[in-house]
Amino acid sequence: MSRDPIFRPWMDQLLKLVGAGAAVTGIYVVLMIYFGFSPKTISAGYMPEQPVPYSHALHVGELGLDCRYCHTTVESAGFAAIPPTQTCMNCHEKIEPTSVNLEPVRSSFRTGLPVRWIKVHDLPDYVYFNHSAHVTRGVSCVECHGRVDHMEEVHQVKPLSMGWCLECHRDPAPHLRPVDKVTDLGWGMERTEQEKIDQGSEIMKGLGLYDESGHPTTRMTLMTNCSTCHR
Amino acid sequence: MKQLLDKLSPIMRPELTGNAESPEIDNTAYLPDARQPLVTGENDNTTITDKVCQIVEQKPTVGWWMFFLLSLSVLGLLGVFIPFLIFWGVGTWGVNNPAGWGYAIVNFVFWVGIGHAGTLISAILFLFRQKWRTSINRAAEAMTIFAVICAGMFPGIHVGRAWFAYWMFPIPNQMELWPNFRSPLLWDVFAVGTYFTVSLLFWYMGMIPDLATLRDRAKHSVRKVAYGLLSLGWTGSNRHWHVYERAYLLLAALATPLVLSVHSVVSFDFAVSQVAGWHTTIFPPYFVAGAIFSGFAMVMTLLVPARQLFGLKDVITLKHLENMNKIIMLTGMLVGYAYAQEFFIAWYGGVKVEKFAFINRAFGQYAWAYWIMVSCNVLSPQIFWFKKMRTNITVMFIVSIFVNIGMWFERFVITVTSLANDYTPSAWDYYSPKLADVTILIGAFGLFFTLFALFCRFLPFIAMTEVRGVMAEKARLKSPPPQQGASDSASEDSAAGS
Amino acid sequence: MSAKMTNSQGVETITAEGSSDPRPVLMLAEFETADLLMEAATGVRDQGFRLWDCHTPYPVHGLDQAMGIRPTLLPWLVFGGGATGFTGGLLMQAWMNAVDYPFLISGKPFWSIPASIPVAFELTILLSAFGAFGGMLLLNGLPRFYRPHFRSDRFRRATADRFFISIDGRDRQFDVQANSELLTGLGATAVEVIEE
Amino acid sequence: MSSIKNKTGSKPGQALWRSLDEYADSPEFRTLIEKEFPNHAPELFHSTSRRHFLKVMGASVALAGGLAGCRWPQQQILPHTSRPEGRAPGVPVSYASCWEQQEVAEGVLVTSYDGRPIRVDGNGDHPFQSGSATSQMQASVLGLYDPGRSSAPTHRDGDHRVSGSWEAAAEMLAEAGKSDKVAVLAAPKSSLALSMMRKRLLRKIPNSRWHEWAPLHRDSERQGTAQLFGRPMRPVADLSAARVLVCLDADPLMTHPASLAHSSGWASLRSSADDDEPVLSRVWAVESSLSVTGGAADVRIPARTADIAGIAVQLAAATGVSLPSDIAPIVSATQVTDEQILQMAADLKSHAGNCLVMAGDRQPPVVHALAHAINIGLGAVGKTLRFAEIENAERLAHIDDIALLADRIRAGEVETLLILGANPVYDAPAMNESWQQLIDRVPLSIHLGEYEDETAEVCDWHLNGTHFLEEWGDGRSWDGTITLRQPLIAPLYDGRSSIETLSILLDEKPQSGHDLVRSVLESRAGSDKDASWRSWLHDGFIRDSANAVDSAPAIRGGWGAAIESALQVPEGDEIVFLADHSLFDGRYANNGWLQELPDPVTKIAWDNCAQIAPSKAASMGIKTGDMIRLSSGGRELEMPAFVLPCQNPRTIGVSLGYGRLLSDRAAGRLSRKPSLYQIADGVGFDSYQLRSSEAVRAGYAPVSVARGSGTYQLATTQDHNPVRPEEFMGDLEFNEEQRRVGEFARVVGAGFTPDHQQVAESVEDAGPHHPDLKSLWKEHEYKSHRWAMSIDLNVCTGCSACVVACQAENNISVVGKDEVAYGREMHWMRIDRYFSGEDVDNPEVVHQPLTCNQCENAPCEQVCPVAATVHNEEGLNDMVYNRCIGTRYCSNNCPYKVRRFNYFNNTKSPSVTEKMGYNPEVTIRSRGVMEKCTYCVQRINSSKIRANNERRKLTDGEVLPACAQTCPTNAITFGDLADPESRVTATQKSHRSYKMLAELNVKPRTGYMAKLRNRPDQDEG
Repeated sequence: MSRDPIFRPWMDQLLKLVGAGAAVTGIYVVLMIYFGFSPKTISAGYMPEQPVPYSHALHVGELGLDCRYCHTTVESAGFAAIPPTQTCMNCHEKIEPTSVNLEPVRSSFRTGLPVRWIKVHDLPDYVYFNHSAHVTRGVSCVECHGRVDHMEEVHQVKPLSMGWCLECHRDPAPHLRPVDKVTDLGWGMERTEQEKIDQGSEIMKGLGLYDESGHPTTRMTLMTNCSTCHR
Repeated sequence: MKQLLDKLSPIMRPELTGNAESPEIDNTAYLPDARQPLVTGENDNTTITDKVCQIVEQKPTVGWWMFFLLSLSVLGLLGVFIPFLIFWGVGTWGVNNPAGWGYAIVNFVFWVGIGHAGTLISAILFLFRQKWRTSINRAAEAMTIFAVICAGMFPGIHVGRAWFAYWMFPIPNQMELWPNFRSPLLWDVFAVGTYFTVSLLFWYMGMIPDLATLRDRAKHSVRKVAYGLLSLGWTGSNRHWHVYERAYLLLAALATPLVLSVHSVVSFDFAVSQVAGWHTTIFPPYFVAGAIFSGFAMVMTLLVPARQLFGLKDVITLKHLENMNKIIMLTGMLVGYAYAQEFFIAWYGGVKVEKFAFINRAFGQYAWAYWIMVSCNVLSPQIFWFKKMRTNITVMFIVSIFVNIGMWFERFVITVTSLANDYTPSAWDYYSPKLADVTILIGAFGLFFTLFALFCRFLPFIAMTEVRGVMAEKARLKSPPPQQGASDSASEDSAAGS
Repeated sequence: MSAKMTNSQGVETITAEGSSDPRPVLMLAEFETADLLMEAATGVRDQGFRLWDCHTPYPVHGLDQAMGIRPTLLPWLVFGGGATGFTGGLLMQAWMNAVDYPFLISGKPFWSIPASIPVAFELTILLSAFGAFGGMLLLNGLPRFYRPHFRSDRFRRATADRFFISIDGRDRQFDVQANSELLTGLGATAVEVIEE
Repeated sequence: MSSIKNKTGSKPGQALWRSLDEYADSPEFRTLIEKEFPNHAPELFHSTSRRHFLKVMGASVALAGGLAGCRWPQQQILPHTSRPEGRAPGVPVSYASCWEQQEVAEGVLVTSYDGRPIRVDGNGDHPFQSGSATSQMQASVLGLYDPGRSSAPTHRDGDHRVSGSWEAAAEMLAEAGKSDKVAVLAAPKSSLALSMMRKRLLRKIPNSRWHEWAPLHRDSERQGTAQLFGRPMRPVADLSAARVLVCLDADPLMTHPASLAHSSGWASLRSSADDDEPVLSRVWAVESSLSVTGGAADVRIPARTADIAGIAVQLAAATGVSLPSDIAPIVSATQVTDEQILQMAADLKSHAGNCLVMAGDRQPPVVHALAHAINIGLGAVGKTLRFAEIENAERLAHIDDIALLADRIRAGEVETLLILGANPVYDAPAMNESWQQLIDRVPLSIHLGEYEDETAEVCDWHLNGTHFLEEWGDGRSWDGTITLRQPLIAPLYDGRSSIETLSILLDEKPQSGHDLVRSVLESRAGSDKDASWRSWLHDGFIRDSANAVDSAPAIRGGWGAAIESALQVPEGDEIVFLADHSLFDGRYANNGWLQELPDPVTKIAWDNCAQIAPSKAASMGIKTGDMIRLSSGGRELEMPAFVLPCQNPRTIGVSLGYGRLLSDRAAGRLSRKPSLYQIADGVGFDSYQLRSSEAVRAGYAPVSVARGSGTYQLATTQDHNPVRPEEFMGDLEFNEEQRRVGEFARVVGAGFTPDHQQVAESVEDAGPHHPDLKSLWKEHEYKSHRWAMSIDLNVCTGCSACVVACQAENNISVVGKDEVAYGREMHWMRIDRYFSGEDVDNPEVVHQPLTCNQCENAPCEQVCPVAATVHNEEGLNDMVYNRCIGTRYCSNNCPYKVRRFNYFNNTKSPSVTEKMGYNPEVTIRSRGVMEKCTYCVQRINSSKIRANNERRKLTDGEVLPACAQTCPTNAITFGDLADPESRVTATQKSHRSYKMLAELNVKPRTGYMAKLRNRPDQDEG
């Protein structure tokens, strides 16, 4: 006696294909989540539109203003203060006094209402980053903010993710430079990795993060302790 | 009980062909020169296959629907209260400071415990060549899976921020943080996860040939396809059987230490901590014994009605039930010994705080729970000393219920009493559950029974293949062999036993 | 629907519809009991067939010897899985907790074997189990949903209460005439040929 | 937000404008703790930029675009238009100001963060006090941001209240100023500016009169000194010299207005028990209800408040004070034995000069007279006590003053009643008719206050007042030092201070508070007025401005005349009305921190209760939580009983300040603020209803106690079940507790000159005996700082200032009565209060502050599956909120049970103002997260960063946790064990030092120093 088999030969092939397809999709989805949600994708490149099209490229890059001219508190305080309107007007009362772009600034100066800047480098609230603690140790602005002196509009370059912070907190040496060069964003670009490390190691010793023989000290381990950034 | 079931049977049971209405046959008597059959009545491959398959093939009966819908509605409680819990926070539970753990953990341990009998019956009894397992292992394994599902639910919802529970898995992430492998909770994640996966494989693999049977009997095309897919194109080829049996043996060999490890690890949640009353080296064996104890009790609770309702009296025979009762009594006494031992050590160890912890258990603010536990777990199984009792359906059913209750309270006593009065008296408090605790406790049973109902309905309730194997021997053993031959034949038959 | 005809020896031939030149791909012989099958299997083996098989509703004890099946290498797969699990487990923990981001926890050492045993153990079991299950599928070539056997209605009972011997059409000694005689001789109650 | 902008007004608001707005943005941002980041992956390719990524996975542009779009809410930065000198964003600044209670000002240092005051601490430079603060001072900052404060003037319109504007109010006031027959009912203030305004008012308006009323005052002290010296004087005590201190119903360490000075003085002497020539003081407390001083006392003698006069007489006689001959001292009624009194007297005499007797403000004037007679007789004056002159000596006693006002109202002599901060409808005894009726009789009644309270309800006008952090002002500290008050923030609700309001009433051109204060102090300025004004503001006080002291006040003859009457006391039970340790007289009722603060004595939060002695309760079959009916002089009140060991069996103690009714209850009254902000509403029981004028005069009232109906749930943070041991625990638990208390809070009996060796031994013996603690592995060695704390039980009074300080510093949320009752209070620091001893009516009390011990082998860490709590290299037990998933396992495994879990989202929707109060240095915890004491790691870190920036080492004492900073008795020492010179190293080496639960080998960093109790039987020889 005969019967109909439930499945035909070709179905086996089909099922194999379906299986393979499912596997591929699975991998694809995983990769998407893996990279799609990475801070490198979500955060890096964030460039909100500011009320005033202030160009760092012009002021810092070309006119050569020092970062600290505006961000005065960066060496003394946790926040690198956004300059008060006064600071802008110091020059712009004379320079470009009629520019349309500068209207928000002038009106702020008239009314006393602040300019509403949009925060670009925006860390989560449970992270306590202190500018002075980094700048006075020889971590340059460029390490986190990139070549702001080349930016027409400021945007986020680094992911500012925890993993990214740890990179440096685990091995600061290559990221350090003499304190007086901190705001010189272009400084030492030509150095080789090895030079960076050597130079950094010296600074590390100065900071007591390395002992004389160049081995990390306890203060170094402290830098990866939770309470260093989270309270 | 029995009478009640008999009355119910007509509506509950599908119209079975063959000798479904078989009477209760006592195959528990000891025969000096032969072995009691493991399958009673006039059964052969054909009838067995029919009996088992009909459960699945018949239209669902009123009884099944009643049972299923009831379980489903109870399951609804979970549907309501878990979102409620996630939305408002674990404060909707009764947990507080100092009792940071309450029903959730109690239920977790309880269900994991239940989940032990299945794999134990399948794996350990398999390795020990206990052929009487064949009739009950399928249902027991199913029970395991469902129990572990219930258990697995709790750690997930008991944490304060369930949406971050995945941090317990070592997944690469932007924080470059990893879980803390020193934490018993993490061991739990791996142990229970592994246990669930392996039990699932073990269960499914055992079912493949039976699914093939269902496939070949299937009339309805959907069923044809479904069972066709599930049975992976099994043809009963002996070359396949050869690999299959080896694989099954190895899985059993792996599952056995696994079973023991899982509840040991669960017990570490308590033993590794330093709360007086938790910090005890006796916990791993004690918990394992308890788990087997409660597991068998739950199997009993499920099988006694099932064999009646599905007309499987002569497959799941009195002998099976009696054996299980023996194990329940044994493990019950093991647990009792552990209780006693805890007190002895507390006294002998001379740590005042621990001494207090145990005296407080028995006579403190939670004494009531303690004595419920003792009477259910230690006293009630003692009745099985009498053969009359351990072969009495009603009695064994009631006892099994008692044991379930008792074992839930064991976990309650361990978890709550130790926390509520620990080191600093100023923090002492009384833990009492809130509505959400109770509803989720009940809801978990809803989940369990719903799954079990579906299992009875759609999957082979008995491992037919294995029963056939057992009967093959029965056929061969028709003529009583020489005395010592019994044991030989036992050993040599064994391979076919699965 | 497939066509069906019976030849002189009472050997049924089942032909798949739509096959241009139907060739026999499989011969099925049905036996009443396991014992009959066992003898028949020995017979077939002695004839020196290669591509043949027995089909039983439950693993029949001793049939392997009767068919002369060589032991499987499954255990090695399982062992491989286990070994991977154990070493992988230990290494993972060591790397994550002691190398990549060491935390000072309860004043305990960053790395100690005892704390790592449970996880390593569970992973051992897990991967061994995968080895066992996956190996079984692999070695048995499962899942494979279509087989010529399923064209035979008799063969339904192979998973319930009947015993079959199947000879593959590609076997060197395959010959409808001779083989069917052989099998009936060995006590087959019925012989079928599947054509495609 | 905009609402705030309007409220803060334009001009003065400018400076804080920015901070307000920026801050208002951040809380949404804070809630992201809950959202956090999605699970990011570590980079796979280096330099993966968004563009690069899109290249890599071309197919997913859309998706990636979508992802890139999903970003947490944007945050704005609003810089100043021109930044004030020396103000850097995010850098806290401190300003000196003053806080006042009971007519006594305390200098405070207020920490302001971007223009928002967030902390109030003591002003260490102030001549009369240390840098510490009371719980009420600490909590005052929350009062500033209380959204329940009244936010605009309102006036009655028919039977409605409509909210008006200050413009309208100003017109009304100006009108009122023109009428004569003005009466002012003011809460007494020590402010010079206010008294100047008073004088101006009385001068300008002929028939006007100035009345003062405070429910809790020190009139009997004024009268007592008046009896003795002919004029009221203020006794300024110096406890640092009082080797024997006898408190007759006095509570110098807590409810006394100079408690801070007293505490530090008492503690400094107490600590000299550790010197090379050890000296241990002894405190005798004779009191009816357990006070904080009583708890700290070496000998505590329960007695009826009424009987203490008799005891005082006996004591005076025994110490050789010449009394009118016809007085036969009678103390038969008291259960105080003559021996005890003679012992006291002997002690006093043997320490003549270094002793002090203090009388409480509940005692009749004559007791004060007697006390000071004793002091003078024993030569205490000049050593432990000095008598200072005080202003407006002619002032009537409050109760007479307010009675007079009532009469004048009835006589129709008051057309305009201006109430400045007083709340008679709630807290004044009725004068034949209720104060509601009395005020209704007045044609125009005006109320100025921070809250639209019971009195505001019935007044024609309510004017919203200022919080002390919003106003200019001044005050005099207990010794009279002039202390200045400057605003830290522009009035949030545009309120006006009392002096400004009066100026509106009196002047054509109203003056600002600044000008008024400055004008009244001008006379004291040196040549350069601006310079001295600036220096005063900087210091917060004016040097050498204390009141004159009469070194040898002459005792007036016949002062003892009143003794006879004082001894005529009724028999039977009495009720005494206590200043609440948190709410004082009820003024802080709407302050969540103080409401939730467990009472130092009863450990009850969110309620007051009738304290009743165990024996009394037992005889009546009353349990804690049972309602009892108290009837006194025809007044009745049902309250929950609280069985309190140490309570005198024939005294019922009831604290005042509860049962407030602030929410909109008047029919059709306009509601501007949801009454959910009126947290005080209906909390506890209004015990003022029982307090008659006689009670106010006598300090107690006869009462009859009966069983009430039903029971009541009291929320306690300790002994979560009823307190009386036999009730809440079987003997089993009770004995166990007693056993452990001995180990946890070790108490050593010692004499006046304790023997270090002997003390060390008994401290050792008190601990559990355990095998020496070994480690199975090489333990981690800490090469950096090793932060540690030690807590000296010998000086801890349990005042709970540290608890509130911690709450303020660490943004600890308030959870409310129900959750507290459920055992879910969030305080990181708790103070365990233990009773020990046989006599359940008068056991000994010991307080043990308990917070995270920062164990080196912290049991909490190993059990956390996600490493959310780990150790750092300085030995701190870090708690990482944003990593916590809330398994609560750590809390289970903590033997001290000091971890706190957010069972609900306690910070879900804080009002805009509440958000301003948060400390931005500490993360706000979300729901489902564990939290605990961190040794104020934020302070440690900022100090370290500061030091490192300056390339220098941290100095000892530079880092101070909030609790240590505020402790009035300096019981808490904090520092670095790695520094052999640090104070904490010394204290942990001390012979009194021990570790709690050390037997578990958890190696706690926090150490305790055993309490020494100078019991009479310990006297050597």
